[in-house]
Amino acid sequence: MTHEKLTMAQALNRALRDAMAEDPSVLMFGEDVGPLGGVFRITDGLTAEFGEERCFDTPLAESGIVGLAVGMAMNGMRPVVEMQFDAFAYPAFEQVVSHVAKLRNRTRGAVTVPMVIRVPYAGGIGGVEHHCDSSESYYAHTPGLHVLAPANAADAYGLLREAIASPDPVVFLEPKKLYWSKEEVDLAAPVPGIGKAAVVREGTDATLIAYGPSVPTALEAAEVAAQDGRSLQVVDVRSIVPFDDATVCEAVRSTGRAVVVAEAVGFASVSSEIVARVTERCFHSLAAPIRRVTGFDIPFPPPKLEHFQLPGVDRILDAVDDLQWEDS
Amino acid sequence: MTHEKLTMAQALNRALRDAMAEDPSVLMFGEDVGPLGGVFRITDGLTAEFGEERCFDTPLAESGIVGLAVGMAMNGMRPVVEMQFDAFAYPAFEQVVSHVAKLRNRTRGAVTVPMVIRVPYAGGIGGVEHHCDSSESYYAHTPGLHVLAPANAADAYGLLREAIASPDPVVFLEPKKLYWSKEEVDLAAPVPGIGKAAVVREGTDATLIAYGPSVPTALEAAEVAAQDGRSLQVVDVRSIVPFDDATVCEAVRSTGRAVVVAEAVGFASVSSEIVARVTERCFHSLAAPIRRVTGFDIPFPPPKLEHFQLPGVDRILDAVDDLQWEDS
Amino acid sequence: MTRDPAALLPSAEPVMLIDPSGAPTGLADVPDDDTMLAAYGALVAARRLNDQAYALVRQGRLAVYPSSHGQEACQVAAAQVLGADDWLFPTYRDTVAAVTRGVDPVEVLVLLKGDWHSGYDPYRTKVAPQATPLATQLLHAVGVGYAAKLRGEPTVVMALCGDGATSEGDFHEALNFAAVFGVPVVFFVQNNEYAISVPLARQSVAPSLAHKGVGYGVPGERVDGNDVAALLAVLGGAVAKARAGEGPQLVEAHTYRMQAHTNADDATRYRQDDEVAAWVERDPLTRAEAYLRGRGALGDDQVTAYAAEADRMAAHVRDGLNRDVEPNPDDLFDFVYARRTPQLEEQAALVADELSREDAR
Amino acid sequence: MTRDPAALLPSAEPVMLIDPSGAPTGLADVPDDDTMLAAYGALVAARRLNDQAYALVRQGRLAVYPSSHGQEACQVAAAQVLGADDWLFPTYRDTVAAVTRGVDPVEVLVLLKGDWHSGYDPYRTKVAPQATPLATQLLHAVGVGYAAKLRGEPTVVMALCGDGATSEGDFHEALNFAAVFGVPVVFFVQNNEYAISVPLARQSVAPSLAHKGVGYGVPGERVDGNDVAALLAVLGGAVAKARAGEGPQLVEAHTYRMQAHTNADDATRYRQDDEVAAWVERDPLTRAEAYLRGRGALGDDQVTAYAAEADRMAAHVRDGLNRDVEPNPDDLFDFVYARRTPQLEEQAALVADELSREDAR
Ligand SMILES: Cc1ncc(C[n+]2csc(CCOP(=O)(O)OP(=O)(O)O)c2C)c(N)n1
Ligand SMILES: Cc1ncc(C[n+]2csc(CCOP(=O)(O)OP(=O)(O)O)c2C)c(N)n1
Ligand SMILES: [Mg+2]
Ligand SMILES: [Mg+2]
Repeated sequence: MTHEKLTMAQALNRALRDAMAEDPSVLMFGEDVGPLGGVFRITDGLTAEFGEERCFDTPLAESGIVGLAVGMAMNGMRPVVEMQFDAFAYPAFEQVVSHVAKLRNRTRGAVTVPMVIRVPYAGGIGGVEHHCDSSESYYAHTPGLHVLAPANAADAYGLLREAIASPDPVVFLEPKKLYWSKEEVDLAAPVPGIGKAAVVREGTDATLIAYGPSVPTALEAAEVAAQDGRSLQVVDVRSIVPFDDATVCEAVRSTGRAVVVAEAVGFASVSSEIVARVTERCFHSLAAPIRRVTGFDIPFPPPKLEHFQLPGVDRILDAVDDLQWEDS
Repeated sequence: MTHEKLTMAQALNRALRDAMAEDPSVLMFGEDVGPLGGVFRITDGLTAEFGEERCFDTPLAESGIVGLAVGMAMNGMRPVVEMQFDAFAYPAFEQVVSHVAKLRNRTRGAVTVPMVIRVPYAGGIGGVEHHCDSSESYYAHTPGLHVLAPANAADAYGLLREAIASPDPVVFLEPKKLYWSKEEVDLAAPVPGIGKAAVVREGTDATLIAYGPSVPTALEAAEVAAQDGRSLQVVDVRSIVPFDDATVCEAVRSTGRAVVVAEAVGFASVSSEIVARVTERCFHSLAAPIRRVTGFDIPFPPPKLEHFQLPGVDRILDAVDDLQWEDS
Repeated sequence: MTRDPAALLPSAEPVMLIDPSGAPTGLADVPDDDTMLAAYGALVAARRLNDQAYALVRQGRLAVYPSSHGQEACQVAAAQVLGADDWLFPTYRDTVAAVTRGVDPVEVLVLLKGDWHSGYDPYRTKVAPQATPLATQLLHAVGVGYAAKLRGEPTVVMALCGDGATSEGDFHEALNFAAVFGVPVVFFVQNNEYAISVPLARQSVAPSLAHKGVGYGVPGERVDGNDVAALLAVLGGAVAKARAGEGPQLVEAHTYRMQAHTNADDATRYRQDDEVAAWVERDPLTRAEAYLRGRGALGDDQVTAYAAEADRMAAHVRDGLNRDVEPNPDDLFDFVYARRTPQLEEQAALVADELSREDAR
Repeated sequence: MTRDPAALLPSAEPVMLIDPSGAPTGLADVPDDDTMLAAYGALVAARRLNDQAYALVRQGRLAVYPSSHGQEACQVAAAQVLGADDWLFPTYRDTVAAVTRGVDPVEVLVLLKGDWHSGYDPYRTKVAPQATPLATQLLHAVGVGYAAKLRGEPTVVMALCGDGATSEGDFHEALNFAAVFGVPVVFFVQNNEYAISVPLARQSVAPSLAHKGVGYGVPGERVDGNDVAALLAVLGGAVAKARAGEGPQLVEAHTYRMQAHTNADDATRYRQDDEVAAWVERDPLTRAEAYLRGRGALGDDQVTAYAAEADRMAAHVRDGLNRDVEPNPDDLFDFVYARRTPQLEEQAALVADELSREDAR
């Protein structure tokens, strides 16, 4: 019996525990991930279960954390590190871009850095500045990294296990606002795998393309639209890099209309990429240009204003309404 | 008589000199920018002319350089800092993203950080790893920054003067491979201004959209195409942020076909954004999807292989050929 | 390489001028009674502010509050040793320092109330916006100080950070830049033994954090962080040296965070109650009070008067935070740049349109 | 806070065992003749390699070369004090260290020839890829050492950087992490007085760079960087301490970069010829030779034999670098990930198609 009701936070914790139990080279470290169990409790109990040498607190320095992980990965370990919040990963940017992403390539595959950088990310929790950034575009633009963003507990478990097992470095983006949503999870279910998107709701009129924190919002929008007689398909990208062109394009071709939904600032982002690549591939199947519903091109707002920034059901449905239904 | 034959490097040097002469609050600092004049000699002679307090070397620490500039800008100065090479700006990423870009917004305009971060950038000079990154997408995705990339000496002069005069922080990307190309420059010519693209070649069949190091390549491609009887228009974006939708869209509407040319990795990049936003705005004017000719999604290659990565005339013309001429 | 290492080393023990019982240690003169009374008054207000803010979190008026309960002496002294033209660079935990320097507490708490990222004009009181990304503000402090130095102004900058923040690369770069350029900055580390859950022993194995100055040619000093007299003396001395052209100074205060990291934190996961209890008797407020009472410089009447003053401040804070501000979406777009870009105009119009349609519904 | 500051402070003067004339200083025993002869042989090879690489730049076979002329003793000693299971982390300037440890010089120079980013298998010789982004590799060194320590392996890691690199935040974080986790890393700073054009005085005003250890609880030591005997002794001692569980060690060698930063640099813009001339008489190679000759441990025959050996190596380097490698565009796509992504497959096909059409033309 492997079905259990778990929050995403619990599913992530379970993934770490199972991976650490299976493979002694898997280590977990970062700020406050030891006795405290992480500020979001994702690492709860790991130090108690596996000891201080397998799950430990580091000095407070993100470049140090990632750089240490690089060296450990070079020397036989599979480190998983936690960046405490999205914006606090920026001090590690040079290590990520110039080393994590490049070491395999630099050495023609001689040196590999199998490691996972876990980042609690994005908004929707009323967090103050620097605690709500959607930073996926920085990583997705950097070749050599895999970039994953689960949208539910089952994927969180499966994708984190895959990420830890991967021979390549993975930036693993955990939507903070979904940490506490509970669902039935089958831990033994086979995982579609890195690089696979999923059609999470069938529909015929238009396709919503989303990932991470925006998937539940897209599903909610589809539900509302259904009541208005419009059938919206929802695709969960899951794996931002590598991107699943096949699944996404097939979906868009089937409806001829699409809206990309993402919390991040829109300019030069993953959502720009999705619009560009899907348009390049599906141009003649499109009845209307693909619309984007994203964060505005502004710093993430303070708590009292964040609802304006987050793509909501209304904005999504407005964009769907704009898909030139009369012309078609 | 203000017409002079100048290289882009000389034009930049002149812009710094003129700005420093006019405004005593303009300072220049960074690594090796003092007596050496910078590894590309952009700051040549400034220490001699303005003294050690106006143009000086700092300790070797990029976060330090940008953070120092933030503080100086908070306290009445207009610092211009040099990051020695594109990839060596990454240690400053947190300062750029979390402070340079955000301080005005954070304080409702009370604190401004008028500063310029000069970044010699992109490839084409046979540089080894970490010396050839096209990092514009990281900055363009970050609200609060202006991002400029000149493609000729005249714009280099004019835009750098504008950048220094701007009340907002500017990331100023200097295409290394164009540093030494000489042209006639009229230093007194009015500057179109931040936020303005320019049609640098008229054409009727398709539009090439480029910026920085890719503009001369696009112009060359247009020249070759003209010999084959195809008339290509070339738009120089100049100002990546803010982006000149009006000029770019008008150009694309006039031809109905477009190719975006950029050296940077294509995924989740400025070129994705250009495709996405122009398609959103000009969908029904387009005879074919907008194509991209960009760097591949790989770390910048070693010198002997870099020609594969750089968008060249052939790849641009192939993309133009792919714009479904038969269907139209 | 200009500095003699012996001149850079801090004292073996933190400087203490008044012991926990309130008695002078005799190590050096305690500041005069007026100075001590001013400090005492600020301490009373500070404690009241910490308590009030904590209560406001429970009432849902503040999202969260990083209390400086136990560390008030550090923050009061950091503010009080500065002159009008000096600058203070506080962190998220340094509400008390900002308020002591004159920022309206209601404005300081705007960040944690969630109306905006920062609620005060930094130029009015020369208090920089509270910094959250750790240690980053130390570099800004150096920049502010260097700009002033280049213009020949006598500004000194007081730059605050915690023990945990000393591990960040920016701490290193800030001390080094300040030292190389001879910038008048006092780097003041409030070592409160923890960075959230991580104890000092996992942060550093240096003899002390003040010893970090040696590697930059910056003199270090250690001070009892719960002795406001010692703090005024040591920080005041550091400011004087910086102002006199002796370059940056590093001061480490040994103190303790009596409450959890913030209200969102559960301190029982990483420390024992008896550890906390041991610090109660070192309370900065009772120590200052005992000293002043011992000298006869403070009586019940004055104690009551200070408390009443603090209550008025607390009432002002409650009033301010209980006032709901109507969020204005235009604010989202108006401060990103000096002028809205065409893109921001479009996006602001989109929001306005959405809202007007909502109103119409 | 466990360390006594006195135990961390470096000596006031750099350790020197052989003076510039070749005479023992008597400060401590010079390593035995076999060790010194091995070092001498490596120095001869190192100088020859620097000269050869420099010539190959002029001939256009290398894009650029950051020469370690004048610093060879540092690099030879750094490699020779290590055991087979230890690791070496070199920078762009440490070609000699990598070669002394056994990497084929032709493979080391692949980076600067431009065929690929790194030309050797780091695991074969336990030499990490040469690092360009300054100080970043120090953290990797700590990670390699910590992984070994967790597995109970006796590995020591020798991590190299320059004086300029000590200003980077990563230097700070690496020393601190190593100290807190007690990782057996020897941080070895080759202080050659310049970071490109920037002299040490603008980089740091610390008493010495070795003093930076104090702030981390890491013992510092200073050594004459042109005295291979002192380097073998001090670095050897540091490796022994690290291996014995005493945690990380910091060693600063005082040396000088005799040539420009690279061939692309113009050193006359920032330093005087007479400054360079003063260092000629401190040459590490002539000093070692004079010492060994003085002891009768080295004669003309052996000098000739070492030189001949170095010439063979140089010929091998010339041969290797004169061989043109046909660039293979598949290489661009094959090492980004363990397997090509679908996107990379598409992009590789595009290049292949372009090339086949080019061939067809
Ligand atoms: C760069 C960065 N990383 C992580 C955090 C998250 N964080 C906030 S406070 C804190 C602990 C700071 O400890 P310390 O410097 O000792 O200050 P204290 O909270 O004790 O006053 C952490 C890890 C942050 N704000 N910035
Ligand atoms: C992060 C980073 N910033 C800047 C550079 C450019 N750069 C290369 S070498 C160098 C000087 C390094 O000086 P030092 O550490 O003393 O080493 P040396 O070259 O003297 O051996 C600089 C600034 C770099 N490689 N990495
Ligand atoms: Mg603390
Ligand atoms: Mg150097």
